Amino acid sequence: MTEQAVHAPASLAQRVRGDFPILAQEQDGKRLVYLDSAATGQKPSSVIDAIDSFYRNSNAPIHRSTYALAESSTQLFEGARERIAAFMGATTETTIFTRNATEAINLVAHAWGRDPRTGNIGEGDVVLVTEMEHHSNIVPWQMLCRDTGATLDYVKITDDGLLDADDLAAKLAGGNVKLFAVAHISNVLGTVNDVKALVAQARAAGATVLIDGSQAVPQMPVNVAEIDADFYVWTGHKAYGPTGIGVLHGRRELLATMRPWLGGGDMIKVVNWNDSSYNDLPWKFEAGTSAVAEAVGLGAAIDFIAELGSENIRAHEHALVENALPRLAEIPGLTVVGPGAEARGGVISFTLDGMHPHDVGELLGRENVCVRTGHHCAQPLMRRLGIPATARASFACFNDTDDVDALIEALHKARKVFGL
Amino acid sequence: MTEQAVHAPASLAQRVRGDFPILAQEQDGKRLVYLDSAATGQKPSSVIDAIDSFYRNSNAPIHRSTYALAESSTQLFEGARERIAAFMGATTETTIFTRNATEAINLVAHAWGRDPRTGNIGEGDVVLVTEMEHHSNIVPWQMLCRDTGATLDYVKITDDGLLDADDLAAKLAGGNVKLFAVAHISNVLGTVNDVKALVAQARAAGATVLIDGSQAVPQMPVNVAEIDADFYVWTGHKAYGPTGIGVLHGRRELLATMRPWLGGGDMIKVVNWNDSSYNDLPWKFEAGTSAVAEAVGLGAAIDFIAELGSENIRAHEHALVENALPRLAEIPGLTVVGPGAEARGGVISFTLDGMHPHDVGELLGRENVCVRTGHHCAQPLMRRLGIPATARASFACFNDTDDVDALIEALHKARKVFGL
Amino acid sequence: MMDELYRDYILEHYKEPHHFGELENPDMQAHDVNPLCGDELGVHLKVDESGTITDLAFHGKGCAISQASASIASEELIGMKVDDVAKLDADWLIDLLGIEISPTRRKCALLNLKVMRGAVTGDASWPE
Amino acid sequence: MMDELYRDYILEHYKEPHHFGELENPDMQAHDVNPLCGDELGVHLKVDESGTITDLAFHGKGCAISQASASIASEELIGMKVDDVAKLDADWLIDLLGIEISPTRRKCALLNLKVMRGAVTGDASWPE
Ligand SMILES: Cc1ncc(COP(=O)(O)O)c(C=O)c1O
Ligand SMILES: Cc1ncc(COP(=O)(O)O)c(C=O)c1O
Repeated sequence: MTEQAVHAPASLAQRVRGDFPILAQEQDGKRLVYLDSAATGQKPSSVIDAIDSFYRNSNAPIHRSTYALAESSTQLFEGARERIAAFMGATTETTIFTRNATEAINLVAHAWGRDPRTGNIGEGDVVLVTEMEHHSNIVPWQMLCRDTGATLDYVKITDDGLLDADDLAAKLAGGNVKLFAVAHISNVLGTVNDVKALVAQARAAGATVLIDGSQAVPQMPVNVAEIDADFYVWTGHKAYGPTGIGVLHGRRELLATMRPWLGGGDMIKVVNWNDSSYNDLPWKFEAGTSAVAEAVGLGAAIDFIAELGSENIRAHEHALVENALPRLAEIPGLTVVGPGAEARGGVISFTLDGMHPHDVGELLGRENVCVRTGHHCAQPLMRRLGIPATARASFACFNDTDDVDALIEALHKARKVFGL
Repeated sequence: MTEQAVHAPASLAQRVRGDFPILAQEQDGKRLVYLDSAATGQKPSSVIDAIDSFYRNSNAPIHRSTYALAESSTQLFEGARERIAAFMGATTETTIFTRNATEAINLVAHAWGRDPRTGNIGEGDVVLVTEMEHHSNIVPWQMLCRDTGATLDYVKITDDGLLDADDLAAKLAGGNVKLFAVAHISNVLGTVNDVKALVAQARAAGATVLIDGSQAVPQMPVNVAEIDADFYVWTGHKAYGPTGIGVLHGRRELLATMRPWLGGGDMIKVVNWNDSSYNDLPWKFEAGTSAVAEAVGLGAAIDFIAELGSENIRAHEHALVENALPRLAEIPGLTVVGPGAEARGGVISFTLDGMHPHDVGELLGRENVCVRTGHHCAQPLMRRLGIPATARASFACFNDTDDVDALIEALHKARKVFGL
Repeated sequence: MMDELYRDYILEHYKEPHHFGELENPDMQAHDVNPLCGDELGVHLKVDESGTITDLAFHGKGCAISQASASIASEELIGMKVDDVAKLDADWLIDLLGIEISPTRRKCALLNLKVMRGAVTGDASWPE
Repeated sequence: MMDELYRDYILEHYKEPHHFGELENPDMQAHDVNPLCGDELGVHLKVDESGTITDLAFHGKGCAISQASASIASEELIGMKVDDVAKLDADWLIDLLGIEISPTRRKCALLNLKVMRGAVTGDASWPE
């Protein structure tokens, strides 16, 4: 490990630790070692305060009212959309708020996948995902295939947790892949996929492409214009933002022709007795009262990331992974799944011989070391790996090598309890 | 007006005004007169603090992790569901969190309305709504009818804004009404419908019944077991709770046989390569990461309502309506739409000759009197009433007769600006 | 009483709008809605061979700002070339009105220009 | 080192579970999954004419708590009447285990009873 790799993490984490109120917590005198950011992120004060202040000072219905309070709430809401869109390399028109990444994917599966006018997906067509997908990027496609008669297929992964390029090429060559849906970063393996190249490759084969950026947006620079996917989805709560909000960025031409999926207030222009005309983008896809405070909070989260710099967060987490991987490998019976540090985001899943991940998680939890255990909403991947579950440590900007130390120490202690 | 009617409002409002931080705001020395609670409610400190404290002290992924922080977040989330279910006369299994009322209605339109196995709605069937519905209880049904070949029909209203009982009886007698969807309280007319009787009547005619309780839950006692509808929906942000959360209560047997609508994390048991088995109720209908902080906030909102007592809030707002109606009627050219005080919730919509509602709203806004203007997401109702828009004042527990005074005074002033 | 927004001439145009109504056999026309408030506005145009607007009538329902704006604009638009109308931007109209418009009311003021441009170009987007 | 949850006998049952495996031609059987963690458990039963469980085997993968719980319970269940098994509740099993179970781990401990009851009654709900 280089000097740099040791120092970089410490400095970023030192700078930001104080921004996260929850990190001040102790349990039996042990500081909180939060290594579960891939499941849900912690929130900096600026995000919590933005929500708090919205409700205290600016809460009012958006878009429609003529009094000052309502103008300020509208500006806070649409202003957040503007900053989020700009940060992501998107436009406000193509930046649609959803409840979470899951809902964004379902939106595409319904409004794009089930449109009877276009028949985008039908019998004989293939929806292609990968063996490393999260359930949220599998189950909506299973349902779409069930309802349309299309076939769901999975791009294989290699034994070191990378997409199998040959298998992908072969499947695209079939010529009937209508949609390719793939994670930007795997939430279990940590694999960072080269989505820009994947988009180009799949598009050349005639497929529409959806990228699941749930893990990527908090971890690395993402520019949706450069990636150029048809749909790019992500979720607020993993990106230092609040629960209850996610984002769908779509290609403008697609969104413009897609029919709305949810009906209700705000997404219409004129409601006649028997039909309606629909509002402009992005509101056409935002039915009912929006998650206003959540959008304001997500705007603050994006400000937070932008201030730190996504590339600095990426470098920081990368250094932590480089620090942790060899030290974990030294623990007897511990096996890390997924690729080496070069191709990996801030996520490390592992198994420990003689201990079920649940028991690992429980014993680590007693040391106030918070890791995730289980199938991580990726049962097909678990089946592919031939294991029921893993334990997973994942990093954020506020983690430092002390956290890695605590993880290693807690793992040794856990093994002792089990007499290993 | 009786003595009681004057004093009751003052006392409840006095007790709670201090609980609402936003009411401390002034604009040019004028206190905030918030008369737009039917559009979105203001939040008491207890709700804002519950959200704030969740993010500061308890934020962690729910349901699945083995460390203490995650146990506490799970308990806060499911504990909120328990209190909400109990308050509403429902069970936790039949209390499903959605983004808002709109999404809850769309859930029913998709998971119940479009299930190809049951063919609940098909050609020749009628989906019956009423002329007083909000777009959120119209547009999802328009889309369902478009996709299934069913017919959308509207129960007429009488000139004083009540459901036309003869028309309803005639339409139900047709024998092909498969679904009847109706508001508990109209957001424009203020009409309080006797939903318990409507449910019994429609069920006897063979219809499944959905009640849109968006306006009712914040305003009056609601017990879904007593009302006994098949589906009862409401929305958090109007019930003193946060944005980004709504609730669907469903009849257990219906929910149990309905297929999930959104696919993703949390709503599954086993994900195979080509299909999945689904989780138990209520989680089967909650795909992806839940709006956790929002549920916690909504739990606090329900605690707030429960502490005041829904029947006291109802009496309080009723007294304000009784105070306001005759005074508004004295303003030249002012016409109130909707029924008399007996059949009305805390909502008063009106028009003013010679002034468009937008201009009324703008001029009232300058006096820091916040009312809604426009079609209130009820364009079909506007068409029925033969007007393009109304201004609407709506009450909450914190309003008092000073607020009514301010409204009346601001209306006089607005008329002067227009030389009326 | 003098109001910063509802100036006398605005209210006069609102109460007695110029060129309000419909034209028979218009050469161009368009109709649109402000989705935020439901206000509607339609416009009918007569255009001669040189592309000059020779007559105009608008109709619909709306607030004082939208009606006065349509009335005031119509005076300027008659006699203009349709090609020039296509190039008009939001500032042109806001300047013409001579009042401060808040962000919420901006669409009220601009609805008639949106519809006008829709009539002459087919582009129904909001003027910037 | 003595742990409040992972007591010696729990770990012994985990490492060498009793009655682990499958039975040929079982008279009753069931299989279920803990949706929260994906752990699986199946059970096979031999039942004689009097309705008494004469043999039992369980199989699946899971954590120490779920495996030890199944192992410990199996000792008690053999020799019981199926009618009595149908009446067993969560407390019976938790008491039998003799350890404090946190809310999150409760389902780990109860999964085998859920599956057992499923096998004898067809009711796959969680024991209360
Ligand atoms: C009667 C009624 N139904 C439904 C809704 C929709 O609620 P939401 O926008 O929160 O989904 C509203 C309010 O907007 C309403 O007043
Ligand atoms: C890769 C990936 N995709 C999708 C999701 C779903 O995100 P959400 O549950 O917020 O919709 C997650 C996290 O849960 C994830 O890690």
